[in-house]
Amino acid sequence: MSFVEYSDFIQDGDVAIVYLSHDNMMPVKVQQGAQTQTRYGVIRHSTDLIGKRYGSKVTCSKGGWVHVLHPTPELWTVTLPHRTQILYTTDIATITMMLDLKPGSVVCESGTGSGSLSHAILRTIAPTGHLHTVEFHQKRAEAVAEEFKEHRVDHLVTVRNQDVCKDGFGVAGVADAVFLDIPSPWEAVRHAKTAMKKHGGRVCSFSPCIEQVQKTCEALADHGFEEINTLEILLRVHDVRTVSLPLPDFGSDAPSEKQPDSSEKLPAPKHTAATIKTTTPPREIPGHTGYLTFATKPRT
Amino acid sequence: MSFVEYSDFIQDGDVAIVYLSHDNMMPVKVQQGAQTQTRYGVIRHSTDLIGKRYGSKVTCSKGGWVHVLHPTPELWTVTLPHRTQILYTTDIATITMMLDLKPGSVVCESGTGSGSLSHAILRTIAPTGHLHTVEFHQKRAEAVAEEFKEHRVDHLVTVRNQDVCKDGFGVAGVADAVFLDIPSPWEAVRHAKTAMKKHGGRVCSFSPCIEQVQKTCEALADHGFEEINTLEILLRVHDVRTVSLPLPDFGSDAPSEKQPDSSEKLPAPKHTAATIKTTTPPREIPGHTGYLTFATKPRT
Amino acid sequence: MADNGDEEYRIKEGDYVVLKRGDIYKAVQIQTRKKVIFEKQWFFLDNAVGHLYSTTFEIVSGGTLQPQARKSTDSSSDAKEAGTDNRNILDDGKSQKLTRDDIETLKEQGLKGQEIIQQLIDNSSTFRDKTEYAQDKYIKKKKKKYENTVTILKPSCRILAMMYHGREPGKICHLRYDTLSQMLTLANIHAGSKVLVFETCAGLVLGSVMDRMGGYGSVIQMYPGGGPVRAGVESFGFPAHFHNMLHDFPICHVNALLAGTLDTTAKDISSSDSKQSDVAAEEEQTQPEAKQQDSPEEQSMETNTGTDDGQDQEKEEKERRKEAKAQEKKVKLEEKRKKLAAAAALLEGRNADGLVIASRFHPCPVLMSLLKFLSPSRPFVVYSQYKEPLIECYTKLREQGGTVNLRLTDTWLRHYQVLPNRTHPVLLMSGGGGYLLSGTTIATDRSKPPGPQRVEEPAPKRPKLTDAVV
Amino acid sequence: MADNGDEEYRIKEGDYVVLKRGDIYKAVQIQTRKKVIFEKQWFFLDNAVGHLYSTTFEIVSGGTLQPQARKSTDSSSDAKEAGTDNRNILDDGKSQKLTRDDIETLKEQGLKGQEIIQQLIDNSSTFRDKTEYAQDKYIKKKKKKYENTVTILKPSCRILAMMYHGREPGKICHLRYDTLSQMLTLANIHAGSKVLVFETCAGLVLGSVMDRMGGYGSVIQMYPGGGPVRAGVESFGFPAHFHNMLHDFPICHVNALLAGTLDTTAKDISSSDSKQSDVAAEEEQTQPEAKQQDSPEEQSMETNTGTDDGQDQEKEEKERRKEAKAQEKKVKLEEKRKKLAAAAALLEGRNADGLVIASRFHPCPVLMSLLKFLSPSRPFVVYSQYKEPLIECYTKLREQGGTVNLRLTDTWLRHYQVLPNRTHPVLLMSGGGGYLLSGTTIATDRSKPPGPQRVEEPAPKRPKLTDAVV
Repeated sequence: MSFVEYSDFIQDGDVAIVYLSHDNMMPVKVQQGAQTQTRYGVIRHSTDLIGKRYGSKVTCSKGGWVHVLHPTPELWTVTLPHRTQILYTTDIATITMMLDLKPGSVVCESGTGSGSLSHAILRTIAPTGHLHTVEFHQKRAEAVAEEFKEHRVDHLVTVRNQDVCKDGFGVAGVADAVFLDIPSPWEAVRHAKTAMKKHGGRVCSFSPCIEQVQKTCEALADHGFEEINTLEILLRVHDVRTVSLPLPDFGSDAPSEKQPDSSEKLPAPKHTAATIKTTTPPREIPGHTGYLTFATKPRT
Repeated sequence: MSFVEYSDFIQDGDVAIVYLSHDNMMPVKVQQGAQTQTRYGVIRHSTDLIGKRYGSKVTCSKGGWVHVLHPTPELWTVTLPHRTQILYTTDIATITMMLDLKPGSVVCESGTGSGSLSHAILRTIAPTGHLHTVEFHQKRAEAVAEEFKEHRVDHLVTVRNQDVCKDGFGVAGVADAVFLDIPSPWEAVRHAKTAMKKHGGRVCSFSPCIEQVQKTCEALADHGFEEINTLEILLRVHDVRTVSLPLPDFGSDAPSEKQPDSSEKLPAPKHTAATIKTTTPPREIPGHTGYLTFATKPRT
Repeated sequence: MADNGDEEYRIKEGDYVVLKRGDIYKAVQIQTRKKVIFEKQWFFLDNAVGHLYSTTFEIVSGGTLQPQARKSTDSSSDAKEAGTDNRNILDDGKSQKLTRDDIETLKEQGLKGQEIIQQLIDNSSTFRDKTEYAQDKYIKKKKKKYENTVTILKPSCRILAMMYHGREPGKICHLRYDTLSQMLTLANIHAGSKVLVFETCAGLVLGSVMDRMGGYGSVIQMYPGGGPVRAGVESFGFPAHFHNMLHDFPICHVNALLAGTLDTTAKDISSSDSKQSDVAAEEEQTQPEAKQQDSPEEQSMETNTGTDDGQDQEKEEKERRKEAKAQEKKVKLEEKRKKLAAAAALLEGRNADGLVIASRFHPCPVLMSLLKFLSPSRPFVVYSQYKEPLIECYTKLREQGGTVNLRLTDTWLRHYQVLPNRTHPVLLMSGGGGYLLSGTTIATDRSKPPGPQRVEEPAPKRPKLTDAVV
Repeated sequence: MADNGDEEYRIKEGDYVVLKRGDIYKAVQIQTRKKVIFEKQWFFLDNAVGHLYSTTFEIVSGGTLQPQARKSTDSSSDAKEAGTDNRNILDDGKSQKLTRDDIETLKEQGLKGQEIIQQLIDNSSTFRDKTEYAQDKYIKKKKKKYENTVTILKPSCRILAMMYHGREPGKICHLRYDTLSQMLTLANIHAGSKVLVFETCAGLVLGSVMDRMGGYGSVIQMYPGGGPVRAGVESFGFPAHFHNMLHDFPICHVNALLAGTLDTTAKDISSSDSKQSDVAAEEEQTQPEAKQQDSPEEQSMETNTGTDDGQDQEKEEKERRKEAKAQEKKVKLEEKRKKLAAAAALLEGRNADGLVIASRFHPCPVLMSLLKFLSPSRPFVVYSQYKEPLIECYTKLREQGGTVNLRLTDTWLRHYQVLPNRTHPVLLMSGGGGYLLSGTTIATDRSKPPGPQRVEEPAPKRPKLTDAVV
């Protein structure tokens, strides 16, 4: 197992995703002799996981069962330990395409946060690219570096614990793309430019507030970035449902001379409801994650 | 006919809406002896319109036919002569409810513009309410006053030609609700407050740009308005379509020993396409009209 | 507080009012010594009487209301200063310096909810570093726990629509307030017209239509099952004369009325809508099954049982009571009959000015039946929580003719937070507000059967090859 | 311009490039003396060779390209100063002071498009008073008429996806670029994996998958009808070795492959996919009918006709040519057979790592068939322009089991104008980007028939009484 390469079988030391249900999954570090508690009972790693095929059904001690899935950046995003607010797959997918990421891309990122985007970047730029990620907070930088090791992607990434606004990304002239998710992205724009290849590349800044976007767009323009474009993307989930719509009874069009007890003789209505397949949205949905501002650094 | 009262029959002097198709309607001033040219030919008012029932089919000179509809504020909105950008029904409906408008409400509005919202307000506050509408531009003020007369709602409205930011609404302590659609709404907030009833009421400002909203919210808070709430509403139209989805041919699972000419003996595929009813959105839709900021004026 | 001409703005005994805290609303009636439960707190509204509407009250000991000095209830949110990201937060569980005991002490010192929350914020070492989203969540949680104010509002269509949508969307078929606003506008609801309403939205839609008609004109509620549901109408607190414009008609007589076979002089004509109380009908309304349709039968069964034998005196007594009741019933039935006859008379002209449908029933048969009561050139609007049934309505209408301007729509509603340097769309939004089909009736040549119509609503301007046009 | 190490960034003869003007893109190949038509202007790309990618060129007389001095092409929009409303505008038709003749004179003076537009703006008495929306429309109209620059870009997945969506959405089943980006991510496309692609999107989806795999791993294009369609793949301008990872397999052999009855040694095995050129296949693809399915028969008919008699010499000549052709055909068929065998071998293991479907076909049978080729614990994603077919896929998958994490989604994409005091969402937006169904395969017990599954995906947290859960 690695986050950039599929395996067929679960091995000691892997990180696997235990799927309990659609909205209940958890990551598990597979260790000979270890156990994991779930609401369906205990999973014994040695007998229940190691050597089994990814995707297998595992019966827990209480008789309930789960599926053990191969980790992907997308499953990681919905199961990772939150040390900060994180980017979700809808934004990540857009960022990945709009930054022109592909195998071999060199990317700079700040802040690393909980590493949600980092894993998706690493998946896309492997096996020949590199990620330089800068995290202001020391504990978080250490935690994410440890995760990269466990996920066997540490050869593709350099974690730096510094203030990107003051100290930049620690590299110059190497990046094809830069991603900013920090409170004052406009302060890091010049560092983004420095980090990028002379030939040019793409930059993205994620900000929740429009004022941040305004300042960032101004800074990008001031530093000669082009094709500055701000967008927002929202996911809409459609829950598939079968619903039953009762049919109204408009009565008979015969004269109404029936006696009270005649009602018993009325034929039963033919249909009383129609069944349809439809979708419904969840009652509340995320209405905003952040604005994504993209720009192109021209040749300099 | 009046914009606040239905009639059954078309009369001389009415304004009727000629419906050619879903996206092709036109308002017509009905006049004994007059004619109206359409792409289906001429409509002769005396014979084709006057005395006919609203909703009737009228056959034009070229043999094509149209329907003649009773005017409503909503039909007026899609047929009126544009002297400015106008408010559309989706925003209008929201404004009407969020301003608590109903028969008897006294409303102040600025700018009047092309009168799209004004007609909808008048419909709702009739027969006992009043609209004070202020338009900066003289020609436009005159044109809209003329329309109000033609639409037989002039007894419900006072049009003032002045600068609302400098001169206010020309009334004090009378309004239940105030609506602003001007470039600098924050400059009119104090006038809105003056125009409103001592007891309080509701105010709405429509602005396309977020900076206008920010300044307006600040001004509203500064003037003691409460429950300040900004929202945006977008219409989505779903065009009903029947589409045909071809079914793929995965071939036979029998050993492929057939000779080239044996292909002629193959039975015809059972289905080649599935037909479904669905809806599609128009390719492009309005992505923004403006932000609506609502607030409550408390008792003062 | 002692102003002249304020009478209509003062809270009176018996008034229908709306309680508000934050975004939470609840409609209640002002009744003496009546305990009210709102947001898990109970109190009495007695003290509110005589105060102006929109007054905010503090709930003090014994559930008494005490008017608050004017000025903003959300200062705690004004005091916020968000960290924009939470890069400096470590979850060590030690961020709150106040202990449970500290808080109890604050309470004993008489600190009010809002002050306690501010104390909690001030004593949280991480609050300022939290992202705004996290801050909001924190304040909301604490507010729920410690705040104890309530504002009393005069009800309005806006407030009640927001209340139902927030509290009990299931009761109003998930009709969102902005969708309701579209309906009232698209149906051109206004004073002096004659409007048909078919709804199973607790009376909210009916009440909103009445509100927009201001007591002028007539509204005919077409109702399914045992009786018209109008709990929501009461909450509007309409003046008495508004009820003069309200009529009702049971849909089980619609076919007979359309066929011209409805005899409103028949004795048992209203048997299908007697007895069952609104409350019972409303309770059933939250059930997905179409049980209501059966209830008339069940009831007549009930009234035919019992009364076999017993002790003599009791029997006589019973007999007398029974007769009185029967008499009473007769009078009531006669009233019902008259009402029905009046409603039938309103409908018979088939000249209604508007039609509004919003129900848990399949909208297609409802629309096809009730459209027949409209004059030509009049708007109608149908709400459904789901798109598919409206596609069916659209298709049927296009086949049948008699309408133009058909449009299937929904709206997308977004609220904004507008604050210096913190402006953005609200982080949670409603998933959907339901769908509307609207259109306008036209005159049909009733002598001829409705033939295939000219396709008047053209294909999209650039038709795509893969889209077969209807 | 004369830098070292720049070679890979220079435009070369034969390169696939993308022309850009404003939001308009067009993919072309650099060919000597080849006339290119873009936005109703024609020119030659010869002069672009040797220049750096992203250079903007002016189109001068004779359709020659002349590199422009660096610096912003949209200064005219910077110079804007919107009136926010157009309250001072009167439509008197006299607002433009420049006459047609004036403009011709300007052109003769050698003014470039952008300068002419600025002149037009400066001479419009109403421009400054127009609302921004009206200003934008004005500038766009004038730009289209007078501007004559073109930027030459290196293609990327992003650019091509935006190009197809803007220019020819019908060719890519209206797949919006952000939807494509979701597909690539949800399917976990990355270097080194084995991915199945079924698409009728002109090769855009296939090319995007290849782009994300960087030449590592294998992509098997499952294709319907006469031959795989890949016009869009060429536009990516991949290095030659990328094509080594690309395999294709005609879906008409899928059932046989699954049944284990496909004999890849059979002579005529590839008859169904020979001859028909990609171009022809692509042309058919824009037709809604499923004609392609018939083409194999039609073709074998053709090859059996003719060759009856004729003049002797000619006959011989013909015979020889025919034989040569037959020989050629044989070789080609043998190649095809080998390719097919290779693709079949890749599929037979049923251990693919990902599945991406985006076609005009009904997705349900496609998905149900092709899912069988995936390993357990692998993602799949299906695109459809319509929601209904994906509801059907969802329902089938839930009945059948073998997948988890099913989600039916779409995305809502909004662009913003960010300018001082004029920030707002762009006034026009895309109506819809299509729908996606995504999920993950799980291991199924193949010995037992797939029985009814435990309902694993729970109902919404607060189930509504009116919603019967599937």
